[in-house]
Amino acid sequence: MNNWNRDQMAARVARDIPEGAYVNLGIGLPTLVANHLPKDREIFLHSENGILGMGPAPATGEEDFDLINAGKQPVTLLPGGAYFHHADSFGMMRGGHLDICVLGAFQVSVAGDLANWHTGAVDAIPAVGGAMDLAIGAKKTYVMMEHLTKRGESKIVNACTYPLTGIACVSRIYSDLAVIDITPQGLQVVDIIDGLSLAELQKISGVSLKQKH
Amino acid sequence: MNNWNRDQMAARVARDIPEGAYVNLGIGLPTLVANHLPKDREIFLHSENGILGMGPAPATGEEDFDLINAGKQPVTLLPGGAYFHHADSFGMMRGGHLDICVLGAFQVSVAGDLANWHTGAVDAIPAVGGAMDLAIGAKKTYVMMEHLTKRGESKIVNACTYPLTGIACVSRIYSDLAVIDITPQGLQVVDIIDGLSLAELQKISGVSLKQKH
Amino acid sequence: MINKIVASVEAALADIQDGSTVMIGGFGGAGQPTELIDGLIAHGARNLTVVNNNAGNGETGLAALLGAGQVRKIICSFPRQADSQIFDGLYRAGKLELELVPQGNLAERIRAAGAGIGAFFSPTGYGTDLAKGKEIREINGRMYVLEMPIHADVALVKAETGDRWGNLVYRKAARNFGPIMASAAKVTIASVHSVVELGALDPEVVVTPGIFVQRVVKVPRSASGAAPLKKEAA
Amino acid sequence: MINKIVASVEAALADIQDGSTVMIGGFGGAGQPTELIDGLIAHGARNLTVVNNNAGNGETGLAALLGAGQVRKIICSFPRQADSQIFDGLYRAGKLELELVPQGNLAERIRAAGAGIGAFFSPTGYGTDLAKGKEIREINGRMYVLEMPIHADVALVKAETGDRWGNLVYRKAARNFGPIMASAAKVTIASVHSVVELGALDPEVVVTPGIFVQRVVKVPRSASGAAPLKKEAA
Repeated sequence: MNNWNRDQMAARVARDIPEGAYVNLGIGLPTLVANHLPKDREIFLHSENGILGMGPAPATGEEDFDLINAGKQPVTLLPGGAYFHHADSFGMMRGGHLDICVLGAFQVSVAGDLANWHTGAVDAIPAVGGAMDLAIGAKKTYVMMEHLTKRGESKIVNACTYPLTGIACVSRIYSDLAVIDITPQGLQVVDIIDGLSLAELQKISGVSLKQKH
Repeated sequence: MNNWNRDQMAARVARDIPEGAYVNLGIGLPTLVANHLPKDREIFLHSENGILGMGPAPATGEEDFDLINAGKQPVTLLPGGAYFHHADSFGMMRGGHLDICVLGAFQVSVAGDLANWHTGAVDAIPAVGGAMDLAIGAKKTYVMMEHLTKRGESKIVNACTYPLTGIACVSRIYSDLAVIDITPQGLQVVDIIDGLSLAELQKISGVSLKQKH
Repeated sequence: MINKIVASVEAALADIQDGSTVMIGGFGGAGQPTELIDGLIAHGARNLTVVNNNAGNGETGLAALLGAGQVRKIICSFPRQADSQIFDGLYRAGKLELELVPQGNLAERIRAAGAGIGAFFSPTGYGTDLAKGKEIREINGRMYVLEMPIHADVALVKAETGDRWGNLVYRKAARNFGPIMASAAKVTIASVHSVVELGALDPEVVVTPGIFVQRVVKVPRSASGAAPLKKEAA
Repeated sequence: MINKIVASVEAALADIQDGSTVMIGGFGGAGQPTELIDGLIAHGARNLTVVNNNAGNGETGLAALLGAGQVRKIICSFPRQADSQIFDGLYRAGKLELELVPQGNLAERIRAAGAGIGAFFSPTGYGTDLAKGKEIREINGRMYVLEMPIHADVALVKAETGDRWGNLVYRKAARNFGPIMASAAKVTIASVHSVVELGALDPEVVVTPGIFVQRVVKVPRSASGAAPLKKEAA
């Protein structure tokens, strides 16, 4: 079996973003999704720091220190984009105007609880940024993450042990092994890598899974 | 004794508005104050419908239907003025950013309660507009009104009988007979028309008055 | 390609349902989307709840919508005016429910809906009849009233210029309720006097980003634009 | 004549008191008023509470202010970064109090202060450690957390262009916290790269009206303006 690599995961997410969607891509892995958005679809990228219609990274030497994304990397603005202040930007998010938000995660529970901001380690310095606003703001929150921790533990859990970012907010998980919907009827596997069975995926995951019909 | 006329009242209010003040002039009598602002002072007029730096009425034929004041009369914008939306405009008011608001009134109580939006008549159709926001928003709320009703009753009262607009919000009254501060120590007469004594004013007013020192 | 420009007012309004809550921009005549209101009258949707600062002036625009008997309830701050006779008549006859809201609370409740705020404490109206029955609270020595957001199914707003992504700019004080209403409705329909190419609007000056706008329809300026004051603007 | 233009950073900051709450604009490097922060370090005010999205990067700007021991408490959303070593050291040593706030609640709390809102219910953070001890409420089937406004004595913001009435426009995403912080402070001091005559700023595009700004000081663009990314912007 071959796990999807990061670009394959990003492409898989990108495939599911429809034309006209307003989308926020979280810091880290989700940022890659921007590189895979179908060129024939107009999709509107929102950045928490007051940008709608965010474009790709600028050419070397063209970077503008006043035009950065949430990860503080230089970006561009598409024709038709707009700037606004922080309260308006988070109002946009909190008010349910974004169609999709894609976030990384430490853990996602079967109920859709998300833990992605803090390991809870006693000596760790916490930092939350926009994670909690993003988790609960969009119409759909997707998580994009490795299926297992480096120690081989499932990041899909019955109940999060890490501090929560949001409750019952995740609707879909894109991992390197599968695409899984979180539904009131439990986890439903939408897609799975070649060579891996549902039974094997369930064993790895340690949570109850069903095939989506 | 000669009561101050409307223009004299307006001039008296205008005299007390310092350079650099941000001011909202309510509909009706207070609107006249704009005509009397000293030409050598820069004073910023706010209009609730999203204007700061409002100028005088335009020349005939120059009226612009998109540039009106709270009373829906055509106005102009001074160089340095700005437009903004209604939530920002009332945030400006409610957030205490205006220095002075001048309002008309049916009644003002000795505690500074204001009644200016509704007579309370059973068959009257109510309309409040921005009155309640204006009453409590500015750093100082001044009332400008005839001292007596048409039936000769004092509009300065121990307790308002008309429905309230705001509680303990008026700091000064400019009437056609006197200028009166509302203080924690009671009403203090700042100015009075020629030929009227404090005793006479108190008798007319039906409330306790002291000379301001 | 996303193109929010709609060919006609009729097409823009076609799916409005009976019983909808409809926000209508404008402060008196400035920013009133006259063509969209006329379109709503032609459409005929009934049992509407309308949110507007006023309750119609004269016999046209919002007044005509009320007069057509399409409105069940109006949420506004300043219904009574010298020329609000249509509202007055319906209200006195008990045919129109009125929710009277101080103007700043009206604006903030609309803004709260757009920004996902569950409720907020406002100092405006404390101790008055308009706060009766509402929760009050003392915060840092000042009294506040709890106010709830006002959401809408549809917002009808008048802007000056738009593009195919739905970005809008307004004109002078006609901006008023437009930007906040656009944010508070499921479907926002904007009339504009000018449609420009994508990128023609400076991203620094876009007032309503397209995310808040579902449909844009161009209307001629003559019918509703800036002009010497008309009788109905009094 | 009102003229809010001040000749120097030093003069603009002169009356800042020990113990003040100081809002500082910026998201990372964009919109960070570097010259005003340097001025505050030179001024030497101590025991400050600082409100910023971050807690300093590298060894300059806000990081240097922390390093100078002038800050007692910081209210921010994202202190921990690869180059937040000065904050990290002070925090671990117990020399700096941290109030960690989700970024949207931070922005809305600042906006609430500017807009005279007593408190508001936000859905953000419900059920998390950052809502511990806060009042919660179910409204229309959704859970919310009561959040309080954040007021400041002073706001230091970076804008692009200003005039003598204090009107401001910003540049691109450097706008971020500037407009809301300007509204939430008793005294707002803005650095600009350009001062223009009154009336030169289009009234349709003024982002921060002068009512929110007490002092404007011009600083050269080279020191803080848009440029190829610098190391501290990572």
